[in-house]
Amino acid sequence: MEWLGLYNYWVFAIVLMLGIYTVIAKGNLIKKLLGLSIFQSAVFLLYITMDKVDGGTAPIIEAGVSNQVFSNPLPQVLILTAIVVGISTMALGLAIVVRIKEAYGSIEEHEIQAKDEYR
Amino acid sequence: MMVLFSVFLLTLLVITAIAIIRTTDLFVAVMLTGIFSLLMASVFFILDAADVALTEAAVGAGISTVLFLGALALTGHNERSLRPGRWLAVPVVVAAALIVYATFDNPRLGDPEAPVHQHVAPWYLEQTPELIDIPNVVTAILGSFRGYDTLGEVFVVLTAAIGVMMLLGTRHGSAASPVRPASASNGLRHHLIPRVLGRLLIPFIVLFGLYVQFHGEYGPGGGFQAGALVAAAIILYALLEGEGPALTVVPLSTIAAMMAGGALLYVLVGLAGIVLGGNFLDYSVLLSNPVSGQHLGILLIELGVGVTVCGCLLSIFHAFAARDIH
Amino acid sequence: MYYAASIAILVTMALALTRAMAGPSVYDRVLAVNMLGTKTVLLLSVIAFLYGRPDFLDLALAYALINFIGVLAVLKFFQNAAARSAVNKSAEN
Amino acid sequence: MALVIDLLSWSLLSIGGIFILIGGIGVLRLPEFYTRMHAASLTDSMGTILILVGIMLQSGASLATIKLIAILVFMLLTGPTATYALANAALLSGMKPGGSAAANGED
Repeated sequence: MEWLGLYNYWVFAIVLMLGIYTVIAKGNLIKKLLGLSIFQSAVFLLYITMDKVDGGTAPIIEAGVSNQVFSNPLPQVLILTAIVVGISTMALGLAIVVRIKEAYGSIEEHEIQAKDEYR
Repeated sequence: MMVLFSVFLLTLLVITAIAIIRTTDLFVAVMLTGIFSLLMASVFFILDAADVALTEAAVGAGISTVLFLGALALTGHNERSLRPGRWLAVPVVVAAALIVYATFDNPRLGDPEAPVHQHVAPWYLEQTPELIDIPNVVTAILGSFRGYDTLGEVFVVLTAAIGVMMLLGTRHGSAASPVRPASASNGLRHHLIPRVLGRLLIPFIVLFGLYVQFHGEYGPGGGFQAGALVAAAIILYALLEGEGPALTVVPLSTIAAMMAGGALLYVLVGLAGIVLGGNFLDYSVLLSNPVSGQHLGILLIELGVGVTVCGCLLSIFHAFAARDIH
Repeated sequence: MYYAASIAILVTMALALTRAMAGPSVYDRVLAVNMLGTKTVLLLSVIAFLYGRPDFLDLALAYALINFIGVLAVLKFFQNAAARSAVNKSAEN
Repeated sequence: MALVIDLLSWSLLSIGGIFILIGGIGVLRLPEFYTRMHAASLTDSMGTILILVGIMLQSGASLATIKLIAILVFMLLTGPTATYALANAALLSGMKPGGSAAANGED
């Protein structure tokens, strides 16, 4: 059952690469942003995987209970803020895509490039 | 047993990710992203990260779907892939295999001897009851020990929101505001049942947001989650009644004041530390008792975070919603 | 017994996910997403008790409150899309 | 007494689990959208009630029970409303209930 302890990392690797593949191989700009958000989630998963301690519980100290084992709070802090930052930067990306659509009439990479060459 | 649950959920996660990539209808992709977020939150919760799961819930369940759909409404939702670029899968698969190969040197899940658990984390867990004396260690680190970090993150959110406003806030001149479909501005007014229920829910969501905000020192929660929840409540109002009424309730000037005011409150708390003879963001000097000073400092900066996040998410939503249909 | 309930919930999540991917109509997918949302609420409540930390029910409560927004956003998206195509048609004529 | 409560809550939890499972199978197997929606919404409500009440019996009189009641109330309000909204949208878009399965795609 040793592999169970590594399964999270494997999922991280696969999801990370699925995200990268979407960003580099797909031509649609919104699809690229979705790929970016998958990529981002993979990184979140890696950090949260690292925080787990066997027999531990979430790092919120219960009153009157001693000898509790806590999971690592530090990765949680980093990812907590990263999620909110992630959605704001995603919104920025979407805003840029909306402006590209208005300027070029398309959000497909090859059509935008074709228009640029034509100019 | 819980490990098996997380393995099952992670497998579903991979399947969802593959489905997101394979579909050519972007609307379907956005729906699947919603599922992805739900699965992610469950996995976070199983891995003991209650605060993170709450954040994912507050952001992923409502706001990110609304934003993506808002963008899709402006750009169209069919993907026309002329350039498949499938050969790119080869280097990607190779890289994935390399990462998987590298994981065999990783400490297994839950290993208490892993390097991550040896450095500063035990110190935080030991010192929090003494120095700050609040139960939620995550909030203690977020607000006090690593206050600089959080200040930076708040300003990143603020900057991103300002960027969205600059990109989408401008009117394009000659188009002379094409006729907006009447229903677009009216929201879902003629759907009576959702409207009644939504009006019933909004106060509870706001109340729950305030609970999450001020209970964040004792349970999962804090400014980031609360800001997203309150923003979700107001976005719900905007969906039901239209953007106009929502802007009457929370005008753009108020939203701008919230965005700037929250960040300013954070910085001012930090500066107050300097004025009172401590370091920047050192809350111990705020009151005569250092521990109460920490309590006050964390309460104030969490409030600042919550107000800024709420304002930023609302301004982003309105920027997309107000964009004329071209 | 918590385990039995959570296994049932997990299996149902997998079934709903299959429906979300198979479609065929967009409404089927929205239905599946909604169903997954309610299942997540139940799963989170059950796990909170499995871990013996009932104070974490806040999470399930958050989902119970805001899952609704997603469905409404979809509804509005369809409605606006229909309205927009109507406007475009009348503009062409 | 404790045993009775335990037995009751266990049976509620398992029956709730069965309901949920049936709903999941129904969503996957039934032939067209409205029948699937029927399977999803009914079992959703019933399973939610059973499972949450089952947990409530375990937690006894505590803050957790109040939260569970809140979750139950909100779920019972939002679930059927979401289903209604969805059915309404599907009907307005021209999808006919009871139509041939082929018209709605898939076997």
